Amino acid sequence: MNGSENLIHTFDVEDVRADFPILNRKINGMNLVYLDNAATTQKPRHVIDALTRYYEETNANVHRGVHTLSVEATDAYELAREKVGGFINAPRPETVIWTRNTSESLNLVAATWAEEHVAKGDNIVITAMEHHSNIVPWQQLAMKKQAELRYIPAGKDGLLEMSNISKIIDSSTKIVSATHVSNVLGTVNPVDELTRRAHEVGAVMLVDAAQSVPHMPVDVQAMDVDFLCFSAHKMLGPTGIGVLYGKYDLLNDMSPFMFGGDMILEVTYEDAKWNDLPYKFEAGTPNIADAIATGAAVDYLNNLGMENVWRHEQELTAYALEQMSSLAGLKIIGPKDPTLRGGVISFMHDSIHPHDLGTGLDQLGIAIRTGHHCAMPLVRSYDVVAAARASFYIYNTKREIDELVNGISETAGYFAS
Amino acid sequence: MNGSENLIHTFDVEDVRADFPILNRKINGMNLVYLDNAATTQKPRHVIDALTRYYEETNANVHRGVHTLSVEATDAYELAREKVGGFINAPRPETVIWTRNTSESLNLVAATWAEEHVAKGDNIVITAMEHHSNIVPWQQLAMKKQAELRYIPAGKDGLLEMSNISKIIDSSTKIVSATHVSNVLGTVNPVDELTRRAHEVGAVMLVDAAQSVPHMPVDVQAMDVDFLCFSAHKMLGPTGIGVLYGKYDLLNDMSPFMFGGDMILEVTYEDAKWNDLPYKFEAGTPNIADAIATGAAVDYLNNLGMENVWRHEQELTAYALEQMSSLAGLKIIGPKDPTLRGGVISFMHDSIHPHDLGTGLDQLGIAIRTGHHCAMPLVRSYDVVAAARASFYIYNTKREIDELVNGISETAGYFAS
Amino acid sequence: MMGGTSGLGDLDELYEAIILDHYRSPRNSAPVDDPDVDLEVNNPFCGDEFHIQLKVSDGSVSQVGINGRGCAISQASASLLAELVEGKSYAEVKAAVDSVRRLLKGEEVTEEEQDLLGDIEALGGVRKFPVRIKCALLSWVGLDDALTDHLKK
Amino acid sequence: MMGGTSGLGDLDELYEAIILDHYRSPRNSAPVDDPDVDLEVNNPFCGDEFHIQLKVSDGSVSQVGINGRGCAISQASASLLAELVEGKSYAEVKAAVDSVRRLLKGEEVTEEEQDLLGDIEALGGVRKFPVRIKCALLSWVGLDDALTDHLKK
Ligand SMILES: Cc1ncc(COP(=O)(O)O)c(C=O)c1O
Ligand SMILES: Cc1ncc(COP(=O)(O)O)c(C=O)c1O
Repeated sequence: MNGSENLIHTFDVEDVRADFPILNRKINGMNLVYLDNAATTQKPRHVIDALTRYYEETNANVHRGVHTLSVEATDAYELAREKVGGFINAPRPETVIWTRNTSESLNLVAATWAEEHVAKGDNIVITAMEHHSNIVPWQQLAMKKQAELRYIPAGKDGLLEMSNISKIIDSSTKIVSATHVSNVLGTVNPVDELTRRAHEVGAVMLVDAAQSVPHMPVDVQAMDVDFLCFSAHKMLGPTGIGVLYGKYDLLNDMSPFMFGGDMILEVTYEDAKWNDLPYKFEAGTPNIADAIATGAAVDYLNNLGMENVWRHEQELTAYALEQMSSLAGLKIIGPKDPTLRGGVISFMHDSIHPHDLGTGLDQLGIAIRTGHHCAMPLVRSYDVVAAARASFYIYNTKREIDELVNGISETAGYFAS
Repeated sequence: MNGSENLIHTFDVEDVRADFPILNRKINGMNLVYLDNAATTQKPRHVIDALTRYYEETNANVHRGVHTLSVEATDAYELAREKVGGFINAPRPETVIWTRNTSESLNLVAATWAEEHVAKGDNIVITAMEHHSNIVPWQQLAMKKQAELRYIPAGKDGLLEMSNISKIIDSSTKIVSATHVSNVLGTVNPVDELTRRAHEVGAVMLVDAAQSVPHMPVDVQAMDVDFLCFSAHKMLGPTGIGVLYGKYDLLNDMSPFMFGGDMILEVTYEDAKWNDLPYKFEAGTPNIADAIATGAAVDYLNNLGMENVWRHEQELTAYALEQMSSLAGLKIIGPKDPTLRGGVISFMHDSIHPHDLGTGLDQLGIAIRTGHHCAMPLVRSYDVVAAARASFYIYNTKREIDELVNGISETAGYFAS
Repeated sequence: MMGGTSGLGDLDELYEAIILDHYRSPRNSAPVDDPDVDLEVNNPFCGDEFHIQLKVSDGSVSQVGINGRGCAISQASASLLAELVEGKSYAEVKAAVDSVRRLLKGEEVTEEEQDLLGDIEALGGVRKFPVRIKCALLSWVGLDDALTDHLKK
Repeated sequence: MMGGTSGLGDLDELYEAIILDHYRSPRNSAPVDDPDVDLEVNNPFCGDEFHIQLKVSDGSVSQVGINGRGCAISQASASLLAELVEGKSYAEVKAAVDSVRRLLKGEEVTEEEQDLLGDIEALGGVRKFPVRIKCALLSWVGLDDALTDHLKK
């Protein structure tokens, strides 16, 4: 953010809420308070309509079709790619590969780039606060290649311990893969510093942006990352579609991930030639409708302004941390300073198991997530096996945070009585 | 079909057409005549509504969520799996794995089961009429493993040459992978015979059912196939979702394909344990909405009755073959006998390139596909590099076939004059 | 205030008084010396973990010790289990596991079985909270597997 | 009847008389003996394949031979290309390729360029049929690459 701060328009949350049909739902007779946004976000009418319109007016298979519907579908599909590319400031649309979700994007890089570049004795560096999807592909690859998997540790303050990174990331490091924002602690990680260090030793830098691209301005060129992964369903878009961004030359040199359909230029009974980027990585009929709807999600977010989205969540997070810390028996994990974190707050209660708390809050219409949040090693490092998590997005309000806080104390009261 | 033939209700095509909003579209001022169904089918209101309803009322991430929306979403997602399982008579719902499309299903089997079971000197058998997605994964695997890729040849009559299969499929064969219905020739292949022979030599049998499951009753238990692959978008369902069916014990013994999210039971910093079927093969947030909409597509088809769907297409195909064979200069490839084929007709015109024909027909609102249909080696074996293809589905009528036939002769007239 | 005001009222169906009592004061939680059956059961998704120990002799369970951590439902269920199985024959334990499974799935349970289950019937409230069924079943399924294993030896 | 009745009328915009003429009677299709530039271009998606041969001397194209198979647009375009480049200098050919690219993309083309292109302007109808642009460009892009390669030698 720069000096023109006061020129930036912010949005009216009530207007935003009116765009989300699901917010009219009653849960156990109560208004829905949806605080499970780190798992998946809700969808505005604009995105739902994009899907409906596609299927009602344009649906056809893309590429190579000579008929009007196919041409229109192809144009819409490729326009969506351009929109997503613009959203993260990708230098060219071909660097945006559609996948199913963040997990597939990560697996793709592990199975192609890393499969070819990581050898015995090399190491792969991740952090102690990764989602399983950014741990297990690397564990498996490391075992297969007899490479080492190294973790950048996280302190009890919820921050990465950066002091040792020049020892952890060394001349045998081939790839550094780190989450931009932790889905458990909310921590915003210093990925720029990691990227600089990775490049210093000639390693590539992958950023798991599943929890950042939806919430803050992200510029892949400014960050200079080599790969970036995220999911549409966590940013107002549909389920079933995600993105892998990669630098052009890297992607261009990589082997394909899957074979068939659009990724092929030419086939004989003996052999095949690959198509150009981005198609080389898109085997078979793509998820056309959901790509187009993802373009609509990006339009919606651009219209709000990502600076504003981020500011809104920062405000909510600061307010929530303040209100929640007044609750007896509640322990919040992750950074205390709200400016160091995104809108994700994980917590434990002295005397209520997260599961019981989740059931109690659900009775009040409040949706939070409980469990290990697909980050078992991290959650266990806090000596618990499960935590409760509230996570915010553009349609959440301070009033809803008040309801959460009241709900926690009511539920605590129920079990204490 | 059995003796109760005359008890089977058939459906009213005009009623069916009324369920498909896109059929109201004008293309270049003319009514849309959609004959590109082998590429992808159109979607009925019922399926579009299932998507809308999901996003408006139920959307949440599935599994492990304790709140109401998550429970409802999980139930709907798993109910859709049961519906699809029932549709192909899978013995249990866990044998139905959600993928992105047929191509991914095929790649999954090649990258896991075949990767582990095919060794140097073994062979893999496919047919000369496979889609690229069922050729290239096997070519690549064969190269990597120094295994042999064998083709069951196809005759000029458009039928597989079965006389030699006991030599082609031999004791070194590990897997036989064949398309049930050819997307170019329309041929319905004798997969039962192939399955018997494959099992005789201890090989597994995979059926690419992309062009059969949408069009005819398919019973995986009666067929006794080991794997079966298909795409929702070719059977009234949304883009971005497909199915891999596999026998329980085979799937259970296979390694995972991708890592992360739901496919994991337990992770430590050192290692991971896999979840049970079907989740072992579903990494990351699944395509929840499209799975549910696929369930709606299955409901729609069940309501029509797959026997009726098949009969409708057989009638159209017989009629089209008859009408088209009266056109001068037109050559139809594939079996002459309409009872040996599904509703896919590929053809070439003496004096018009398929591309020009496609553009001409598009001017008349008629959507056909032109090109190599992702089956280059097969199309080339007819000494052409491209063909035109008309393919039918439940909403097509004889009147539309008349329009196609008139359109071809008008376009021919245009270029001849 | 036991679910007094507001929307928490329905919680009473899940957390019956008996459940909360067992949750707060688990029965038979002391470790068993030199156990014949000794197993860990867990549900990594919710983080429930229990350690089940049995001493068995002459075809019946003579001593039980169960402890661990988990939500109110899984803890209460484990405690109810510990209370029930002590002194029961293998056949009776197997029958009880079967009855509990059917109870939780909402299937029919005979009057005779109800008598056998006693307080355990309180777990039936979980039927209205389907995600919690796994919590209630965890220790029962574990016990079943452990006994089956033990009998094979 | 040249697009007389019905919906085919608009086809005339794509298939102008000049295009159909070149399609039916391709120019310079005879093979070139001992060519200096000899290449195959193809678009596997539509199955268009052309064989382009050039004899060059003193910085200009002295002889051209193009033949192959493809749709009316790609064939006419190749024939128009063959007609244009004969006798032209490398620089003129390069400039023509550039003009054609811009013409097909709907960008501005100067009057001077129009004069140079002559009949080729008839290809401009393809702009209303975006999927066919690749057909029209195929031989031009191939020629461009081939000349660039040749000049490097
Ligand atoms: C026989 C056959 N196999 C495989 C495929 C690939 O299907 P998808 O593009 O949905 O992966 C197709 C579709 O074109 C097909 O017709
Ligand atoms: C940081 C992070 N990485 C990866 C993922 C996996 O995303 P998906 O489930 O969409 O593949 C998630 C989502 O839970 C996440 O929060």
